[in-house]
Amino acid sequence: MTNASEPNDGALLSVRNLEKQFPTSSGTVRALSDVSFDVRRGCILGIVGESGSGKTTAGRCILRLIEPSGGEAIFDGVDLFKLSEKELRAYRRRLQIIFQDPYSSLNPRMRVGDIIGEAIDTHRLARGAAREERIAQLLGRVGLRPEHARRYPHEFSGGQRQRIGIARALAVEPELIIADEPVSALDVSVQAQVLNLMQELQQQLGLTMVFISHDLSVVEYLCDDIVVLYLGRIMEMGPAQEVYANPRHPYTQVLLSAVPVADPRAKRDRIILKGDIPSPLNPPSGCVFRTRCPYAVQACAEIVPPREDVSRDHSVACIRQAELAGQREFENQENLL
Amino acid sequence: MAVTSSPAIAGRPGLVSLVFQRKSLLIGLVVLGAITVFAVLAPLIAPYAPNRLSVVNRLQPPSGRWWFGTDEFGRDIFSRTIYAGQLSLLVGAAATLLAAAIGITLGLVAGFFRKADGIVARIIDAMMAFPDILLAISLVAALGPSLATVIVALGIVYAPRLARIVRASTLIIRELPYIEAARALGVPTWRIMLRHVLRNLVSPILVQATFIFAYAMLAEASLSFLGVGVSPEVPTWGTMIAAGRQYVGSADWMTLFPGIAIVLAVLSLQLVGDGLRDLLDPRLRKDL
Amino acid sequence: MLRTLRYVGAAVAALTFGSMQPAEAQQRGGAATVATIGEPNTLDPMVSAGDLLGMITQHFYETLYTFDKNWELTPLLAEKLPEVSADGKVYTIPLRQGVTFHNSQPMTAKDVVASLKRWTDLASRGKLVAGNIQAIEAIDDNTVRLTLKEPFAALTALLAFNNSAAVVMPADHMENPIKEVIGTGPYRLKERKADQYIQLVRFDGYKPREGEPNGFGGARKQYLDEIRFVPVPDANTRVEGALAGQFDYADLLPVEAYDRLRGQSKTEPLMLESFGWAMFIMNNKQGMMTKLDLRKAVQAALNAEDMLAAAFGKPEFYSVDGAMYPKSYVWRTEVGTEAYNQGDADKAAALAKKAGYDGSPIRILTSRQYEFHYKMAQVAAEYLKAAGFKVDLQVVDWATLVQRRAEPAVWDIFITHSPFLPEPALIAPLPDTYPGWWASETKNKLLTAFNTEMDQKKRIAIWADIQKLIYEEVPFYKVGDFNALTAKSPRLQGFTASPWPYFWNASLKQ
Amino acid sequence: MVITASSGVGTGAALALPPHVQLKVEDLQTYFIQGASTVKSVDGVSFSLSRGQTLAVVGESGSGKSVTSLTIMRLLAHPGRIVGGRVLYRLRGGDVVDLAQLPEKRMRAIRGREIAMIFQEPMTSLNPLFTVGDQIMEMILLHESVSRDEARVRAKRMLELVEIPAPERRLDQYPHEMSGGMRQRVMIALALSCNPSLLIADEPTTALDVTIQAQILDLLRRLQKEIGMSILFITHNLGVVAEIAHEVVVMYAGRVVEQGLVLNVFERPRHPYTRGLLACIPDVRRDRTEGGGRRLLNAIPGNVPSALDLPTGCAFAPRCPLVVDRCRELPPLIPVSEDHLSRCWRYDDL
Amino acid sequence: MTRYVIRRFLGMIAVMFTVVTIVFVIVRVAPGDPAAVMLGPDATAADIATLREKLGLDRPLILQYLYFLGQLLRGDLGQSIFLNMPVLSALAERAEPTFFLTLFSILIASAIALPVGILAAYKRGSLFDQVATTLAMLAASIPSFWLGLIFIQVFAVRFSWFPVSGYGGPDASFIVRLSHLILPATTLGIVSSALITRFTRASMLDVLNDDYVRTARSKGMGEFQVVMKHAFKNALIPVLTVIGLTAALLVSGAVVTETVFSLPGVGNLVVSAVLRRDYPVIQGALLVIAALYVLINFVIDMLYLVVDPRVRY
Repeated sequence: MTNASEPNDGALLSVRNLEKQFPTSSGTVRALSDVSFDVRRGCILGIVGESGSGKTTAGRCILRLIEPSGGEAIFDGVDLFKLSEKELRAYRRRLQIIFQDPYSSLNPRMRVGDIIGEAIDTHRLARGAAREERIAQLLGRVGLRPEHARRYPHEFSGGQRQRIGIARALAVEPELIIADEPVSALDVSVQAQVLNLMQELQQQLGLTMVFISHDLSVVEYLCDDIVVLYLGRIMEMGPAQEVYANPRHPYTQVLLSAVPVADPRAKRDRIILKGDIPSPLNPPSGCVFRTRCPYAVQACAEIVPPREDVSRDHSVACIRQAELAGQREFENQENLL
Repeated sequence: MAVTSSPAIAGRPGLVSLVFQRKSLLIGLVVLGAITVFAVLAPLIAPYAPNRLSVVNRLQPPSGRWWFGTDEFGRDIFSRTIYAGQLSLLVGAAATLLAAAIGITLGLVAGFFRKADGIVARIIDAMMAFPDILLAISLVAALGPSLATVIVALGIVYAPRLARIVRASTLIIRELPYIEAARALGVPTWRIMLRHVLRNLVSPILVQATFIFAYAMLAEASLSFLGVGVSPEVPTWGTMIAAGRQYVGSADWMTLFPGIAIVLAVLSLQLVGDGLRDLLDPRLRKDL
Repeated sequence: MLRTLRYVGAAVAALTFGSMQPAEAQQRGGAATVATIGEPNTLDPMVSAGDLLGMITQHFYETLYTFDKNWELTPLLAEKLPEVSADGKVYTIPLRQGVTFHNSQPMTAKDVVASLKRWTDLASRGKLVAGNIQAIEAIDDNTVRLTLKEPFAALTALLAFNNSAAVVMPADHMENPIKEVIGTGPYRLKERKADQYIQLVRFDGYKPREGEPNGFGGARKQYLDEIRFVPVPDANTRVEGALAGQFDYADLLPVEAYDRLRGQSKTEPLMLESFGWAMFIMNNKQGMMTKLDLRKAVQAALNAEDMLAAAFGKPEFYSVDGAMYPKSYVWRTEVGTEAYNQGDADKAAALAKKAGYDGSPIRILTSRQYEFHYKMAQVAAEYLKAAGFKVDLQVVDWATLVQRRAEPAVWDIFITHSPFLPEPALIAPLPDTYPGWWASETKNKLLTAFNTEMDQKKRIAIWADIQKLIYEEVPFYKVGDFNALTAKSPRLQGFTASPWPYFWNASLKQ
Repeated sequence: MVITASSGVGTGAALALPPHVQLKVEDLQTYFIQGASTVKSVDGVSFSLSRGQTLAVVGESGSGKSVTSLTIMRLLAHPGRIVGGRVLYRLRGGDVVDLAQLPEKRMRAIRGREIAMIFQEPMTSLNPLFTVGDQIMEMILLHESVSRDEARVRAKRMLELVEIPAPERRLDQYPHEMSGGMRQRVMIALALSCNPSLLIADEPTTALDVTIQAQILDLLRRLQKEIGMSILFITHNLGVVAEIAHEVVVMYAGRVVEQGLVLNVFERPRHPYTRGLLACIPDVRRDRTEGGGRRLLNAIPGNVPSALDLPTGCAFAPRCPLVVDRCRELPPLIPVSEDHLSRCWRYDDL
Repeated sequence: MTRYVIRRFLGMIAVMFTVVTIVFVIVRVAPGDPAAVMLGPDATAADIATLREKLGLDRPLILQYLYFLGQLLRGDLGQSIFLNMPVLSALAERAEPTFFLTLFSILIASAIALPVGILAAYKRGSLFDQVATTLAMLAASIPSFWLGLIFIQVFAVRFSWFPVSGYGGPDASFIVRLSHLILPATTLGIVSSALITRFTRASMLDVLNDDYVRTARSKGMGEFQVVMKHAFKNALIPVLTVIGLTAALLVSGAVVTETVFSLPGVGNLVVSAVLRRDYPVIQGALLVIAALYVLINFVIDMLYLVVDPRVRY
């Protein structure tokens, strides 16, 4: 994780100054502004944020499923955003995506074998018996049985469907997988199975992964690095452990404190935010979080806070972060006393 | 209200039993099948040649000899009704196929390519602004009346309906994750259109095509009735009613039987269409 | 568009006028609704020879002469019958005085001269005499003189016809198309709503001739306040409207409706016997029908009785008669009619073989405007098929038929019909110029003799030869005679059935 | 517990509840019967909710938790129907009625006034064609004989109560002009506008972002403290249960598998399903090694069973790590300690 | 809101323009020379050439098209060949019966369809629902001209309750003219009620499952109020669209029905024009009717502003 504007050597993917605007009937939505981060090879980067934060858009832009409005995404030394449609097709093999909705992400009219097979066919990875074998192998890898290839998606439960989606992504042996809320539509008891599968695969195959989620505990558990988005801007990013242990941005703090913990005795020093997320059509000036920030001051409305490094690989976009950190330090000491 | 929130209904009953569960679909299929069989086998079934004149026997009421009576030329209305079924069904089917060919192509193109969409969607909208019969009449007037032009005109008239449905569905499907997944895999656009989009449109297209079939048959009858359709000596149910119009009140059977034939054919098609919609639309099936 | 074929409107002699005299005194007032077979495309009786147009316009436009109940010439706007010079070239026509147009202007000789000139320019029948006219001039305000280059016996009859009619219009309203309908008739146009109605109201400035009504002539009484012509193109709707009492008179109904109309309280059928005859005209100029044997083959193949039965239903509505005139006419003869109504497929096939018939289809042109044409065509097609012919039945609208029949290359047979004309020389397919183009030396010789011969008995003899020739050369095929059915309300009194029904003299019982 | 006079329509005379109990559900059975297929969505559910307390019903999809809440409100959609059991409810006046037996007309008087409900989807639960004010006033006017002006004043006060800024202006706004969190507040204001004794909250925060969820939970807690209504809280989120509820009922495949005080159940779950649920939520303290390495989560194997195709005996048996032969036989709800029940033969092994 | 209105308005103009182009294409597709058709069989080649020049038929298609557009912009729909009057006046003369026929048909159709559709949806699966659904389908299967013929036989001829045909005489009072409309309007109304019934039912079914309906019930509201106030008002929005568009499309039904009942309306005019080869009238009628449809569509869009606050926003 780095804030350098140059691509990081250890990064498989470096996103720089990603911008995305959507024209809508009632104006332009700034879905992403100046988003830069690195995804380290073999690591899992978590992108967290609430609805409207742009986390899903970011994932789609990297894969060019949505055309970005600006910036670059250097994947293994090549800017994906500059590739022609044809060149991109070859790169598609190396980057894959897993979707949130296990229902709409599988074509209901195709057999599971064909869904996975399509990936194999498109990149001419295997034919005939080899192809079938490969499908069986992939199904086995995600915990399904070979005979499932003949069935249609609707014959499976949500968790099983998500496994099929993972098998499809794995079929082309990608290096990077973008997982867009892969477990949030699943029942709690099934979520853990899929999370386990994903991290097993990640470890076994040495995959690099971008994990997009609104579930902070899942991200904390799964990810090595974390990017916190709010209204299309990065609020804070850094190694997951550090950010969770020592959140420096007021928004990160709020977010973490808002997560309900399944422990009735847990201490809840919750910061309740006022108001709602502003409309991305008309985002606040300066710091986009200032309208809800308990620590906002006049200056927050005037300048877009720059990213400041607070430690190695940990950066925060808050003009008051140092000041607030000092205060907290003081309070903590007081508490200790 | 999602009552049984279990997403996967275990086991899928076979198609046949699904059909049998839907009485109306079954009735529709049986009636439609019977009409088709009668029409196709008309040469075997018809007691008389459809054009055989027998002037001495003109305008005979239905009897054991002429089940549906005879027309003003003494032709057997029963024989003519089943022969007319051939052409009425042919016009309906051919117009539907043509409408489907045009409509699906336009709809897919419009739904898939944003640039083409502006123009195609506008043309679809504009075509929909013409009442079907009126547009058909005008087209037939422009092309000259004949069996072929009626088919072409009706094909053109109903194409926008399919195009609109295909376009709307394509616009929705295009945004679905499984399309994104295919794009992420690098599947070429044309294959996405055929494999992912069109294949998922089979049900709505089939359902709509059934209705268009029904409408096209009604429209053909209307055109023939107005005297701007198929030429009057060609027996279709429409031309038979048109010919019988002069004898309403004196030889009602001339209009009655072809009229019943139309109603039955159109009704059975609608039953089938409705039944298919029930059967194929998973949203409705879930509620059942 | 609905131009009919009753060419020269002359007399349907078999029709009897005045058979229905009112039982009680006629009442003034009321509006009569007349269902017509369609909408005329103009209200100018000069520009079209349509019967429908004539039937409507005769109520507001008048001619100099007309016909009485015996189909004799009788003056209308003229004071009396014309004085014809000894050489038969100069007609002096005295005009009635005190006649005013609907715009209150008096009618003068100037108007008549202008109208006649317009007629010779525009009207198809006017054009017939146009070339023969030396001069049309007003001698004084009330006298018009018409000078011919050659004598022409039919002139007065032409002046008397009510379609393609020599009507009198104001001299300052001569535009074509007419802008304003201004005539001299007993009724004037109040409003025309195309496809809805043509509303006529009593013209209060009308001065009827003295005396009693006599056919189209004599006094014209204005009992009705209004006459409304309602276009009802669908024949069955006319029947139903009549049954429901919606129409006081319904023109030209399908004969099948006769039984439905009988014994009804709101309407009663009127039968016009021997209304006309139907014919299949063969193309004598181009194509396969130029072969006499093939024409004879068609003649042999056809069964007129079945064709008539299919077209007109019950035998009381038609007669299977090969003669060119029905029994009541002096021209009646049965010479040659053994070739009529054969329906002999074998003979036809043999003749076709002899003619070297190559199996190409006979193109029969017909229209559904006249349902009976179409029905006859269908029956004919079956008989021709039975004789081994191929048939291409081309069903078009009447306007198209009229257009196409002028093209010798595109048809072999077309179907039409005609009323019985008092003068056989006027029968449509006799001249060379009529589509069909029957031009044989024998025919020309006979026809010239017939036209120049003044002795009636000799003419009858020549006519028999012509009829014989028609059966020998088969320029056309006569299918048979038919009656016409109309219906009137019992309320309508003083009405006289006629091919061009008129509603002056008629009244409504209230 | 045993009530003898349960003849037909329950009235206060025949029915009784312990004084602190607001709602008592007894052996409730709600089936969806269509043709030959019967879905036992709620199959013998019993629990009771004390006045001023919050009871959470927790479960996954198909567990029957939402159907339970709709059954209590008698808002079941066709073809669902109550085939057995009682829903005893204490009216404001103190009378106890069996909601399962109550005629529809009387039930209508209870809905909204005695028992109010809020739903999962704040975006769709309000009628888009009426102003927020109209919708709240409609509720007040329906149950109380007040004038429109009074109703409007009350509605405004309700909006203030749920901390909606500029309530006067908001009254005249339409739902689509508000965010999801705001709409859920409106729903709460609407639900509480007739001072109900029981609020049924059916997954009220599921569709909301965490920061908004925190606001709503906070609001509900505060309102309960102020107004004192009982809350029946339906959720699938154990974290939310831990935050808001006093007691919890864990449902699985239409049946209650465990119930008790939140503290007890969370601290020592006595049913393998509950234990599994608690264990499979990622928790870094547990699931990560000292060095930051990840351990696999304690996943529950298998899938949530289909309601059409339930195993006989314990429905959880096919996924249960502790399964024994006896599990083919349906265990009853066994009291494992005071105020703590478990439907597991092996509750003691946990 | 202004933006919505402007967008819809521009959309309407664009569709209108496309409609005009389509009509131009259709009429140009017509084989044969319009000039020759207009002048009839007796015309000389010189006459035809003169008329071609006058009509601009000798010019390149694109110029003809521009000329056609120019004419339209001046509100000139051309001259009827048969009727010798401007097409616009011919259409205007026939507007009244068509307008009232459409209006009454829609009223009759709605009067049947709305209650039946609502009740069928509410009692989904019941006997009533099945009967209503089947009847609606039956109504949609009956050719309108056939039903019209039957109605004429029964109600006009046999019972003489209503006039057989036409639109009354020149002095016919409004009431009399209305009496001419009852049978045709009923015919059309029954046939078009099918679509509206089915649509109302479907749309009610959608709405009845909506969360806010459940909310209304949870308030303790009576079923009638729930259905009519909360459900129906929402279902009405799409139903309104269908009613409006059905009204526009009824002109199509009117083509047949007006012919059967000899009503002197626009539909009848079109059929006559086709038979009379009166191309300017066909063209004009197509344009006006399509424009009407587009306009009704626009009006419905504007109605949304009133009915649906979401659009206003």
